[in-house]
Amino acid sequence: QEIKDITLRQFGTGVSNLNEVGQKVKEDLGFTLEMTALDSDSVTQRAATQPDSFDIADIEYWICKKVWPTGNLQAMDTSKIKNYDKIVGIFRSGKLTPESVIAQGTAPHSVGFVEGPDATSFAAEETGWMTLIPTIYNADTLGIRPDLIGRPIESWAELLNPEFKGKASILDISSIGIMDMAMVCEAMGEIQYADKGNMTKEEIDKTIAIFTEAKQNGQFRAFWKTFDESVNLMASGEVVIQSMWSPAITAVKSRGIPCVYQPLKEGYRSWGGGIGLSKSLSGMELDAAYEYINWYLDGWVGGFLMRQGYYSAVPETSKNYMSENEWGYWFEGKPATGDITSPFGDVLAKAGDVRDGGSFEERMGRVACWNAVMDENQYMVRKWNEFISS
Amino acid sequence: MAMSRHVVGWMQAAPLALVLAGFLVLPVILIVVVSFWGATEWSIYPAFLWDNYEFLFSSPVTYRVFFNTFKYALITWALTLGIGFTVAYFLAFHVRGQTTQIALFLLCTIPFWTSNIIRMISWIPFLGRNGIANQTLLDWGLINQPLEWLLYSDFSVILAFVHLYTLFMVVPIFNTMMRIDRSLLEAAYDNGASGFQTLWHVIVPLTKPGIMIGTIFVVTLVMGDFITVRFMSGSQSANVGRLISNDIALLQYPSAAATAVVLLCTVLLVIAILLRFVNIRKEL
Amino acid sequence: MGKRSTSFYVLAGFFGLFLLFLYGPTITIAILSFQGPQGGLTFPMNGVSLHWFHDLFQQQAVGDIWGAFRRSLLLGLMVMVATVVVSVMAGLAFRKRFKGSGVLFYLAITSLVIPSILISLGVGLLFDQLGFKVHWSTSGFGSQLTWTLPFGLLIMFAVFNRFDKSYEEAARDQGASAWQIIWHVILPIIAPSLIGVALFGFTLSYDEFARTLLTSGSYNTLPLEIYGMTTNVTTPVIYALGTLTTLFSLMIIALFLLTVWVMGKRRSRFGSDAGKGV
Amino acid sequence: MGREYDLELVNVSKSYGDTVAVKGLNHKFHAGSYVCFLGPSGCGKSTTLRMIAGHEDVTSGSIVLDGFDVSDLPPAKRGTAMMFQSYALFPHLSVRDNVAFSLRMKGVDQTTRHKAAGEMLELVDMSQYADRLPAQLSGGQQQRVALARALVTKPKVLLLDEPLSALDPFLRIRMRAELKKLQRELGITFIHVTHGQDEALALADEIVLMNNAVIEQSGSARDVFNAPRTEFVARFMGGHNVITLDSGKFALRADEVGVGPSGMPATVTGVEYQGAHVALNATTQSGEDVLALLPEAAFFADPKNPGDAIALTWNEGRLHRLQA
Amino acid sequence: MGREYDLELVNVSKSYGDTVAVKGLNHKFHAGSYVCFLGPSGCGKSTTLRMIAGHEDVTSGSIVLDGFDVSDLPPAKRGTAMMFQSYALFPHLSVRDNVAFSLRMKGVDQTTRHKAAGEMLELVDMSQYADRLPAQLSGGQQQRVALARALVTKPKVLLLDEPLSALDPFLRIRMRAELKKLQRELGITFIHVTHGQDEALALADEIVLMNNAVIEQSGSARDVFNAPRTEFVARFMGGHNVITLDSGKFALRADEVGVGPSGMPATVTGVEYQGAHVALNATTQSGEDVLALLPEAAFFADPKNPGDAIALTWNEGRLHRLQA
Ligand SMILES: Nc1ncnc2c1ncn2[C@@H]1O[C@H](COP(=O)(O)OP(=O)(O)OP(=O)(O)O)[C@@H](O)[C@H]1O
Ligand SMILES: Nc1ncnc2c1ncn2[C@@H]1O[C@H](COP(=O)(O)OP(=O)(O)OP(=O)(O)O)[C@@H](O)[C@H]1O
Ligand SMILES: NCCCCNCCCN
Ligand SMILES: [Mg+2]
Ligand SMILES: [Mg+2]
Repeated sequence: QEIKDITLRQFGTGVSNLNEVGQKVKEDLGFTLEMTALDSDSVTQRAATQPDSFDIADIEYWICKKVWPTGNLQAMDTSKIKNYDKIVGIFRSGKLTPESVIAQGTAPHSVGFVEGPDATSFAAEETGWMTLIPTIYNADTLGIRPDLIGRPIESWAELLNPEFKGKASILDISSIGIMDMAMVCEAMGEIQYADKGNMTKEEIDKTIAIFTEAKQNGQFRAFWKTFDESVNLMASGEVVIQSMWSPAITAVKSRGIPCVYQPLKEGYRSWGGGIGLSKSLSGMELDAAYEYINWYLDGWVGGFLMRQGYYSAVPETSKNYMSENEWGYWFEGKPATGDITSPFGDVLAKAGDVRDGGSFEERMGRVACWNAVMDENQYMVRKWNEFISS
Repeated sequence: MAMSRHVVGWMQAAPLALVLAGFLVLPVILIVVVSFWGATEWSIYPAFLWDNYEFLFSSPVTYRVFFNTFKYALITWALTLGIGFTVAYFLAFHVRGQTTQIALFLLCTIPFWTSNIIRMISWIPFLGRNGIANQTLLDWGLINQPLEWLLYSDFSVILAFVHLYTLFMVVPIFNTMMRIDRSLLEAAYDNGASGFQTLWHVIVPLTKPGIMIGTIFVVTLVMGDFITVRFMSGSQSANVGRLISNDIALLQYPSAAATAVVLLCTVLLVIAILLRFVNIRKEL
Repeated sequence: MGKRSTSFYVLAGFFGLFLLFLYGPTITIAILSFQGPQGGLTFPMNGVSLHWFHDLFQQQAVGDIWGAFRRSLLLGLMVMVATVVVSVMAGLAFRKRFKGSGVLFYLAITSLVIPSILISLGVGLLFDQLGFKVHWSTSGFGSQLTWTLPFGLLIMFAVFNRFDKSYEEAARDQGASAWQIIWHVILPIIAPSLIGVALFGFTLSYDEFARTLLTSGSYNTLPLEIYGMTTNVTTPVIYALGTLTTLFSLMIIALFLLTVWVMGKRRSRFGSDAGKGV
Repeated sequence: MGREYDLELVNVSKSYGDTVAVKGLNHKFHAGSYVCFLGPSGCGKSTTLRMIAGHEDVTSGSIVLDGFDVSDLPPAKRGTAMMFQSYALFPHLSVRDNVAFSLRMKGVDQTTRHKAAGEMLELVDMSQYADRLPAQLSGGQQQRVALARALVTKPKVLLLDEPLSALDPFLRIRMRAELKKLQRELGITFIHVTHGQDEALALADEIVLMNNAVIEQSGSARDVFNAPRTEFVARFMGGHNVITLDSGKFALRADEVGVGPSGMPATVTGVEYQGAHVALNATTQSGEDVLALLPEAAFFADPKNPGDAIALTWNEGRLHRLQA
Repeated sequence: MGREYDLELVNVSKSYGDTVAVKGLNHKFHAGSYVCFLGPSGCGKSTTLRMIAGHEDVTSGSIVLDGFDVSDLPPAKRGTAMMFQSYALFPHLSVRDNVAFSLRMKGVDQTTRHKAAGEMLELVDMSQYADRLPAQLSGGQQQRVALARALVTKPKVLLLDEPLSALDPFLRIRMRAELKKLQRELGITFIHVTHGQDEALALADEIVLMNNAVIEQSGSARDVFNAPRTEFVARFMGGHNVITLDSGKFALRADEVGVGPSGMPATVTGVEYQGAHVALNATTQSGEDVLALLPEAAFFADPKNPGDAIALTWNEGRLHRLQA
């Protein structure tokens, strides 16, 4: 069997399952990477229930927490990862800088390692066996339409402000949405959580109750499940304030519609994604997969993703694939010195523009919580379902 | 005749029976079984639990959602019946010449051949806050605020249902009407019946089978839907189908199965009642 | 019957509005699919171009439209053939009462009215529990058949309700065996209806969403892909796709009508004395 | 019986696009008479009847009933009632409700209309079937109900389009006697469309024979049968031979043709037994077919077979000259 | 014509559940004869024919053709062929292919079967229509094709179920002459089901009159007409009166009844003109209906109207005693 005959099947959300990556893999590595893009729920579902349908899972860390115990994934030997040492601290020790406080929720490092190749439970610190190789991450906050709001927004609590009745939205992905809700409830002073990332049943009930009431009062225009839905809602003016992902805001802006990624005083809700390998992968395919991972961390993809507004797990290598202007704008929070364009050619910012939220450290340093899978997750999911259906 | 008609019958019906056994009966049995199972975050395990039903029947949301489901079914039924009957009536009794009749009928069916999802999303640019409808109304000065309820509301859900399913009413009603002996209408006319009297005393009673068949289609399609409600309400409303699909999305199969069992019983009950009024096999 | 009554004009007006309602959205997206390269998903139009049709044939950022199209086409053809064959056989079976025919009939009705998501869920679960892989060509195929077969069967009922049994007796009288009767008499006579069943089977499959949702496995069919696009695409390319799918459906209908028309023409070649008292 | 002429067609025409179904019909129908429209398929009989009933507009001309032009009135206002070929009974209504239908449409209350329906059913001897649905009746019974339904409106003219054609021959003969009897009793005009000449002969006070959208001949049954105006009439009425002699074409009744020792030489081509008579077909030397209706006894006294040479005889006085 | 008796029904019965459609039929059909089955609707004619054809199993009894019991053979193996009421021509096949169908089923090659079909079409005079589809033919043409298709199998017995009922009256008479001619030429047995007694009289060498699932009477057309065995036969054949005298019931031909100065007193109830004759209905004092078929000339010499008192006369020798 030759390398060019190898096909690896990867699936994930539309965020990173981009066909350009597959093309580039074919060019650089010679084998075929088939990409399937799904929404978050379908991703979880497939990772958990259809281990034969993929070779590489491009999933989020909180999904990993659900999926790893199924045994559908295999641990990866960090010694085979060339750039392992250059991966940012968040994914290894949990700390961006040695003095950082670890945020609440399912922090990536807490589900990033296992004791050995066959272990089913997570290890507390780096072990040399990784569950997911981190690829992409970001800090989320509320996105707003400044033109339609016309005043500063400073707190998560604004999401439930009756002023925005019928013009607010949150996302319908329970593990992420519940964290947004918690940020809002805490900011409103309604609930003090011991640990937002691991709520008690009472906390869940109370949180959901507050949002159910708001929903019934017509606070929300719509819920969204994917990146692009949030873009469409915002761009069409159906919604003026909603929890949103950074590149989605970029996408709205690229259409010439004002949209701000609004840093808030309570901090960000963060998320991280990585790629995991199917248990059934072995032999040449497994080798190819490692080759792919190494290539992934080598910078081209990092640059490609960073130029859309995400962060790369190995920023240093990505820098090689970005211009100084781009690196300054996207990573360092500096004013652009010329047009900033997306990898697809859309102009996202002009000279002098500064990225909302500032530099990498400013953003990732102010993470209040991570998307989470809590102990009472099943209960939370049911309540979430009720909320959506109410 | 060597083989009995029972054997021959089963040999000919075997493929159908096999498909239905494998893809209808077994799955439904499994759904019933699984509705008693337990679930973890990522998997399901055999058990015999009443939990799923308990949770279902103890949640006020369940009742609200079932109510919503019936509400959608009833309103959509009434509208599709009104529109479908009128359209079929026009085609069958007011359009002259079979060629024109068939041509106009085909014209009605063409949108049916387009993807449902695309037909559904086409409403969004039309109904949105800045959509054509609102723009037009604003331009005409009929309103000075965009109408919010045009999109992401019960209105838009029902609009989409009516748009998607009216044809399922038109077809069987038209079919039945075309089989009404025209001389009955002349006889009614001859007996002094006005157009409306003919409609009410002759056409409507004779069209009942078609109405029933159309009703069965529309009611089941609406009751089983989950995607239209999600799209058109912006996830703001729910029917039973969505309850199930949300559960499925969150890997809560036993809970989804329990809801599905209840939905199935409801739908079958409704259909069983409707079938008492019409002999489908004879009316085709 | 000479002059049109007022009610005719009222009803004609209603019918016109109904058509507008039916076609309005489709026309809206057809127009929007000609947006300029900078255009968005909503009005106003930002220029006029074929950009998005062109774009449709380029690789998209995510997904694989044409792969999905090929799969849907193939699946549609598979379902079409299966629907025709199985419905005809079952239709033949149901012409005589056999033990259990009532149960089977009501199963078919159940299959028609059962909410699609139950099939999706049930078949997904079944394959999972049996350790089979779901795939559009196996579980997806079977699930779609639960929807197309009852339709096919009902059409066959309608066909056989109108089928004159004396054709068969005549054939038997002429020495045709049971097979020869089916092959040389029944099938040719009901052929036009079979084309109808085939067309119906194909399009029901080609557009099926709910029953395929959880049963198609790794590869999307076109409706699933379109569904995916509605959540992953922010450009009018999806409208271009919608417009093209509509045109594709229309093409199939046109082809069908053309076939029927040509067949009719061919037959009338020799003139007719029908209805004349000779 | 009031006025002398009850119903009159004045230059009535009907076209469907290019087809002229009825061309300039003029006719007066004697009040209280039984009129049969007779003619080959497609000659315009039904169209004429339907124009009288008001189910078809006249393209030109007028229909005058009792001195009023009713051409533009709706069917129920004309004083006519129609009985349809396949009866057109409302399948969802009982016999009683079928008969009472027109009264219900007028808003007559239930007791009154049931009483009226009961009387009509009595008239047609169907009282005991009042609660049945039409599908539960035989053809003859259905016909009586249809009659009752038409008569309940007290029409001046009853229009019947091939009322007997759906019945078997046995019943047909019985029902035609009943129709005739009923018409006598009611004293109203019946206009009955048929394409059976025996039916027309048996029933009609007046026969209107149509051909090609026009009236070919009209008159009493006997006049039409005995004095056909044209070859078409002679042939269509049956029982006639058309014989070409040097002096023109003549009609000759088949029962006036005998087989004798001498006469016109001919060859037997067919023999049909008809009960009281035997129909003998023969071809003359000039190639004309001649039909002789011979009394059974006479024939079997000297039977002939196809191929036999015979001589045909007739009384010259019985030849009837044809105009076309 | 080989054996004396060609086709024999031996105690043939047929039941559908509780309904007995045919009860213990015994009959021998004379080879090469034209047989008509006659009887009221539902009496079992079609069932009998279909049992002979093999389209219906016999419940008990045997069907013997040429000495062989064919009761269990499939239709095509029996030496019979059937012509269906609505012809049942295969709508998707050309006239030629319809006629050649049975040969094709047997695997005969195309040239041979087209030749055979061509000959048959020649026989029924339809050669020029060989390429048409059945829908492009008129009723009469379709019938000939159906005949050709049935005859191409060279049957010993041709079975026809109401072959003429779909035709209009004009065409019916023409086609019945053609049927008779064809049967003469071919010399095979025709068994023809009808419920028109005129048709049976005109065609049949032998009439088999059924009633209530049994054969009521059979014999030559003339025998049945002139010597009805029972009241039912007399009434069903038509043209007869049934008169009750002290010595029993008698049949009397209607054309044997006259109106005279003295005789049985009666009241005229109806007058039907029938062309050459006038049918005069009268009721005797005992309430019996009597039909007198009077020659037209005689009637109109002294016309009667309903209500007139008359005296009916007949020749005592013409009374025919009935058995039931
Ligand atoms: N609705 C119509 N449209 C067009 N042509 C018609 C229509 N109705 C009748 N015709 C034509 O008008 C002519 C007369 O038809 P009509 O029905 O009056 O004949 P008919 O004498 O009643 O014949 P039949 O004995 O077959 O009933 C025919 O040529 C027929 O084809
Ligand atoms: N398939 C059947 N099932 C049940 N009963 C039947 C069936 N076919 C015929 N019969 C019954 O058998 C009896 C004889 O029917 P058959 O068709 O032989 O009558 P027929 O003499 O041909 O009448 P017609 O003149 O109306 O055609 C009738 O009572 C009929 O209802
Ligand atoms: N496009 C082919 C026919 C569409 C039928 N749609 C009905 C879908 C109901 N689920
Ligand atoms: Mg007519
Ligand atoms: Mg019969």
